[in-house]
Amino acid sequence: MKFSLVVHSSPISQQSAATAFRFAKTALEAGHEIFRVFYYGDGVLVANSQIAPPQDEINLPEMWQALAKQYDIDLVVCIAAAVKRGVLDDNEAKRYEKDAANLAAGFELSGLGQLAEAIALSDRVITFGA
Amino acid sequence: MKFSLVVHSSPISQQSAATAFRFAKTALEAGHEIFRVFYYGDGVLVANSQIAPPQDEINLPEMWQALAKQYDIDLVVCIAAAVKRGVLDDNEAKRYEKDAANLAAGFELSGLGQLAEAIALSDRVITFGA
Amino acid sequence: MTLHLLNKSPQSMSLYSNMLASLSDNDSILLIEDGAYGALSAHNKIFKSLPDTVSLFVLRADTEARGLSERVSALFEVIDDNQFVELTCQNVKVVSWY
Amino acid sequence: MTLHLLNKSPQSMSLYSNMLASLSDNDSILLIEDGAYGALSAHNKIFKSLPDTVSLFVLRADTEARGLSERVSALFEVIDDNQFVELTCQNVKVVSWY
Amino acid sequence: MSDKKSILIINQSAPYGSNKARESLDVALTCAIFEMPVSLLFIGDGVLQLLNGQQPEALQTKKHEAMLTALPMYDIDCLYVTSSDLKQHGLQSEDLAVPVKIVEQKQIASLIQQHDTVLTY
Amino acid sequence: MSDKKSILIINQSAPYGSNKARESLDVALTCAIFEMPVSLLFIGDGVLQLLNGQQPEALQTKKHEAMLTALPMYDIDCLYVTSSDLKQHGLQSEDLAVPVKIVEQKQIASLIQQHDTVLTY
Repeated sequence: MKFSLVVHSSPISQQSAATAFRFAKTALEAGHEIFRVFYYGDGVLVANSQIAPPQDEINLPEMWQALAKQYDIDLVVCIAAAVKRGVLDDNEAKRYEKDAANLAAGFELSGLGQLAEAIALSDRVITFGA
Repeated sequence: MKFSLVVHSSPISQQSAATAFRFAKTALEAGHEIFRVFYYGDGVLVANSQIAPPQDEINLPEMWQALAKQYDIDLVVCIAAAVKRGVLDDNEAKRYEKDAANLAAGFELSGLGQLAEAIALSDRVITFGA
Repeated sequence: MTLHLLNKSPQSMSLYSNMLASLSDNDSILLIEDGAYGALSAHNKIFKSLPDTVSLFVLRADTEARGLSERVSALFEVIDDNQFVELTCQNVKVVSWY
Repeated sequence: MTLHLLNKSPQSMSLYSNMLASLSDNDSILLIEDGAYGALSAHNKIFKSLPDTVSLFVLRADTEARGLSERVSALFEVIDDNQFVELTCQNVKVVSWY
Repeated sequence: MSDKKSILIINQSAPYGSNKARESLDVALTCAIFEMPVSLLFIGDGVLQLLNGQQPEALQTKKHEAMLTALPMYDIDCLYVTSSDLKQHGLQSEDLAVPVKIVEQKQIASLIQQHDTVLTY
Repeated sequence: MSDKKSILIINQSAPYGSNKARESLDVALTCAIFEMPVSLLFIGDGVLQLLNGQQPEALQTKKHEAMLTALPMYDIDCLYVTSSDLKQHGLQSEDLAVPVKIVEQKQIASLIQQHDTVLTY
């Protein structure tokens, strides 16, 4: 089965962002495909490379990065939602005259069209919201 | 009257962060004092210098910076909440081995003790939550 | 004398019932943000059993934004941001329900 | 056949009533996160009027975290993450209520 | 795109208090641009998005009503509202900023069945 | 600090689903460290924080129950719960992880009156 996930929730403030990760990992280990994870709204914060979670707490940015590497998943961060919330790649950092990019490795900024495409090309789209 | 405000809400996702600003501005213009604004939870995102709101939308980081400058208000960002959410000053950036600080000018990272002190020293403490 | 600030629509029933259970005589309620929808006449029943000593307010910026200007129940006084600040002075503490 | 995912406690009454109004025969409900509290027996009445064809599930990780392991109503089947994935395959679409 | 899946977007959030209502319209417009058929269903507090006479100038934010009136330009003209949710807030069709189809609550299930993908906001 | 104001923290949130419950305890501990008298009131879904038998290992998050049992070490021992909210979830005092004072809903107003500052989570 080909899944895409939409993650609306902050990786820090709501459990829902962690549930999305557990779902993705379980589905992949069961042999399913994750076509794309689309981070929207406060969900985009997971791609802020400045995040430093306490040692003894869940580190969703790193967990998604490792999972994406192992299974070659597309981690797409909504560009409009990200720019508003201060998550910038090199292009956007330049465009908005900020000192440095802070998009974490493994994530990609792109438009809502990537969500439309994910809906079109996946068997199931599952929203994790808060 | 000496006020302190506690802002729990994201400057992007919830109106409540904007209400807090309107309250502060109105109170100051009426001659009251704002002893401290304490940003907690998702409220800390207002201090991310990477934020680039669309031109035609409200820009709360800049608005707070200008207000704090004009009236000399203490804008304190909860350090534990900020570090988890990727808002770092120079010290924290160094401690967590991140490339650069991204705490916006005019804001200061500090501990929850600053909230306790604000409660102790203010006539009114008003929470803006979401 | 406490000012109760509430910022969610009446859909958050338990938030409203917790607030109502927390009122003392001479307290005030100010509905802000999505709380402004609570000032629609259709929701009058929420506030009907309150004693006369409890005052009900709703914030003008929020009623205007939401298209409620002509739709606010007579139970409520519509106040501006300055009066919001004054209310927080007149009451000895402020409790936020969100 | 639709799987309805719900992640809030029964305090969000209108979320539950919207979900219940959206059910077709043979749909399934899976309570996750704070939704797991909906599986406490005290909340059975929410689900009582459902047809027998609607199946009720609750996620194990969430019942365990919240101290609900011994407190889940018999109306619900407790499932693990693998079964969660299977449910999303068996149903043709998934609607999230949050 | 290999497929034209139909999308139902269920709106349960009031405008302004959070940005969920805005996000849902941004998704609706994008899917429409990709020529996917989009229907919008407003239930619960979602019906409050449709109220006419919105004047959000003091909030320095975009007028939600104006975004809704732009939907037909993107060929989004299937807007559904439940009568019970209008009634709950004491609203009638004259109170609404855009033309909508008023449906009974029991028709929500058929709307979900008739669309390929359901998104909620 | 020039003043020892008493603080009432009203908890309305369940644990784990959001981090409000955690944030409230962090504030409670800090105020206690600054020698401000702190009382905690659990209402609505807040009472669910107190349930015993929590095992959040699969969520990779701290056990909320353990944080609650640490409160007396910080001289926070005024925990209040409303009987109606316990009853709503079918809970009794045996279900709770820590000793609490069970109060009637109408006593909430007096608790607010008795404290200098009220915070809500």
